[in-house]
Amino acid sequence: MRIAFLASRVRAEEKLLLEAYAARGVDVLRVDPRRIDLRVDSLRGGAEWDDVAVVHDRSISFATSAHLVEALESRGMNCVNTSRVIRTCGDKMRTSLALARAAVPQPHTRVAFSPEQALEILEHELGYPAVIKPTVGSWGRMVARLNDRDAAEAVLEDRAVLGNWTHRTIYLQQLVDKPGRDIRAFVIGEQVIAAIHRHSEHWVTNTARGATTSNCSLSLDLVEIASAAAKAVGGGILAVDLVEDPQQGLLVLEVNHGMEFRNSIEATGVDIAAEMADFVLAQAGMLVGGGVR
Amino acid sequence: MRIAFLASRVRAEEKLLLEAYAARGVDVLRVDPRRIDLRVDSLRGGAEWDDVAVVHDRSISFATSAHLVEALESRGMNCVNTSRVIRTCGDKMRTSLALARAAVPQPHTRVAFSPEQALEILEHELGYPAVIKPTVGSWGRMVARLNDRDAAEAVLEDRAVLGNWTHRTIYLQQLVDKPGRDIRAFVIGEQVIAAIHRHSEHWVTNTARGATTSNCSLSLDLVEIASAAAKAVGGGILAVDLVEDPQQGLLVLEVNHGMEFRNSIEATGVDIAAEMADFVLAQAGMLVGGGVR
Amino acid sequence: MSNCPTCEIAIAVPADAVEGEILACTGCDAELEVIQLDPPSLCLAPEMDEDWGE
Amino acid sequence: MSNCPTCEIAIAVPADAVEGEILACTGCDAELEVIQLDPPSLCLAPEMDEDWGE
Repeated sequence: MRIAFLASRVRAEEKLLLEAYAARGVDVLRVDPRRIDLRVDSLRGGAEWDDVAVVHDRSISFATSAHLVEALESRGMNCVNTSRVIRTCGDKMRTSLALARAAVPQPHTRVAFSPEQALEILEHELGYPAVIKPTVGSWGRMVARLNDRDAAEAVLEDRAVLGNWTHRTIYLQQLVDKPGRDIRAFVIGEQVIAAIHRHSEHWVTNTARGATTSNCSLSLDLVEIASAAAKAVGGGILAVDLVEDPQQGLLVLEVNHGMEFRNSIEATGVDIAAEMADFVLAQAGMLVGGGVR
Repeated sequence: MRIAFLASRVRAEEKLLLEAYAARGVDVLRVDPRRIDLRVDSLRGGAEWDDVAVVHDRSISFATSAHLVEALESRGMNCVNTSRVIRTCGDKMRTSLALARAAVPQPHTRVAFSPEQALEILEHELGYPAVIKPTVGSWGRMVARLNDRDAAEAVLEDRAVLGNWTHRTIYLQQLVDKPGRDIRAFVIGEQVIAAIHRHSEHWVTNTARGATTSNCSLSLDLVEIASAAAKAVGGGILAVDLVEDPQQGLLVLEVNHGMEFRNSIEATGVDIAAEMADFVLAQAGMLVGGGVR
Repeated sequence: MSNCPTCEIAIAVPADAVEGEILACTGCDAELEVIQLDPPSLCLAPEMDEDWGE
Repeated sequence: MSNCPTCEIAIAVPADAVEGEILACTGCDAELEVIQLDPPSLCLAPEMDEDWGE
C-alpha cells in the first residue's frame, strides 16, 4: 500500500509533507497533474493507481484539484480533501452558503449577478467601506476595499469589462473593523490543532501579502467556531480564517482546502505537516496506534 | 402557491414556457437574476419566496444558474433543475465522469492539465482529427477540430495565453465520423418525450450554428441510452446530445440542463413547453390527475 | 413605440412582449432588450458571455 | 550545477531538491522550477494563475 501525493509546484509545505511521509516509512507515489493522462470516458485504466490506498491532494490550482480529485473519487479512491470540500472551499459564495446552513457566524455578505444590483446593495445595505472578493482566488488577490461609490463603480466596471465569466457572480461583504490582525485556525478532522494571529498594517492580513504571524491560544470559543466551520464545509484538512468583530465576536471569513503553513510551525510549536500526514494515513487505515502499518 | 421562474433574457423558449404556465392558470413570480439581492450569510429573508412551491430555472448563464439555485436550495426550495444537475451538465468533464460512472457509452475522451500533456495525448492516443472543447460553454463555441499537430499546437497555445483559468482543464475527444447529423433527445424525468436530428454540412451540428432539424423516431436503443444519460447526471429536464458512430453505435456527447427547443416543437409535433411545465408543477405537487391544483 | 438606443429608429414593441424579451432593431439589427413595458423602453442587450448557453 | 534559463548564471541545485521545487535565481531573481534531478535541469516556473492558492 502506498499513498499518492498530487502536486505540481513543490513549495515549502510540500517538502515538509514529503519529509513527514518519508519519516514514517510510507511509500509515496508523486503525481504531477501536468503529466497525467486522464481517461474520463471510462473508469478503467491507470494500473499505477492500483495499490494507492489514499490520495493527498496538494495541487495549487483550484480547477485542477477539483477536477482531478473528482476523477479519482469516481474510480473509488479515497481523497483528502474530498472534491466536495474542494468545491465548497474554492468558491466563496458556496462557502458562505455552507456556513449559513450550519449557522456559523460570518460577516454580512451579499451576492449580486449584475454590477447595477451590486451598486444597489452597496448603497442601501452594506454601506461603505465594504469589500468585494472574487468567488475563486487566494492570497488576497483582487480582494478590494471600496470606500465610496466612486471606488465601487470603478471596480465593478473593471471586472465587467476585463474579467471573465467567473467574475459575474459579485460577492460583497461588510468590512469588519478588525484589530490589525486576524486568526487562522488549523483544523484536521474534527480537531483544532493550532491557530495563529496574522498581523498587518494593511487591512488585508495575508502572509502572502507580508503579514507576520504569532501564536494564538485556543480559546473555547475559537475551537467551537473553527471546528463548526470545518464541519460545515465537509471536514478534512482545513484552515479557517476568522476575524474578531468588536460587536459580533468571532466571524468566519473563509475556509481553505489547500492551506499553507510554513510560517505557522515555529509560531505555534505544532508540527502541522506531521499532523496532516498522520490524518491522511489514518484515512487509509495505514496508521494504527501511532505507527504506520 | 406559485412558482418562481428565473430568467433574465426572455428567448422564444421562455415565452413558450410562460404561456404554458398561463394556460394552466399558474401564478408565476418572474425573477430576473440581475435584480436579485441575495443574502448568503443567512438563510432568512426574502418574504416574496415564502409561497413559492417550486423554482423553474431558465437562467442563461451557467455561473448564475449554479450559484442562484444552490442558494435557493439552501433555503429548502425545490428547484428544477437541481444545482447538482446544473453543475454536472455545465462542466463537460464532470458530465463525462457521471456518464462513465453509469457506464453510458461516450466517445473516447481524455483530459489534460497542461498543453504539453494534451499534445502527448493527441499524438499518441487520440490521433488526428480530434476535437478540443472548453469544459464550460455552449452553442458550439470554441469547440475546435484539430486535424494535425500544427492545429493542436496553435489552439493549445491560444488558450494558454488568451484563456482564463477555466481553460486549463483541457478536454479532448475523438472526432466521431457522424453521418452529417447528430441527435438531440429531450428527457423529462425518466421519460424521453421526443428527439430530433440536427443536420449540417459543418462538422458542428448545432442549431445555434445553422443546423436544420427534423424528427427522429424513438428507437428502443435511443430511449435506453438517453434516459440512462439523463439519470446519470441526476435527472430533471434535460436534452441529451448523441452521435451515431459507425462502429460504436450511439454515443452521448453532452447533456444540457437549460435546453433550447424552439425549433423542435414543429419537427417533433410534441409540445415540449407543456411537458416541461407539467413536470415542474408535478414536482411541487401542483399537478394532480392532469389538472392544476 | 420606443426608439432604438443605437440608430434611434422607432420600434413598435409588440403587445405580447414581456420584460427581458429580445427584439432585433429593424433599422440597425442591434439586439435590444425590453427593460420596461409601460411605457415601453429598450436598451442594448448585453453581449453574450462565455458561460451562456444551454 | 545547472544554469538559469533567463540570465545563464550557474545555479547549485541543492542535494535535497525534489522535482517541482521552486528556486529563486541568485542572478536575476527569476522563479525557476526543478524539472529534472539527474542531471539537474531548470526551467522558468509558470506564472501564477488566477485560481492558484490555498
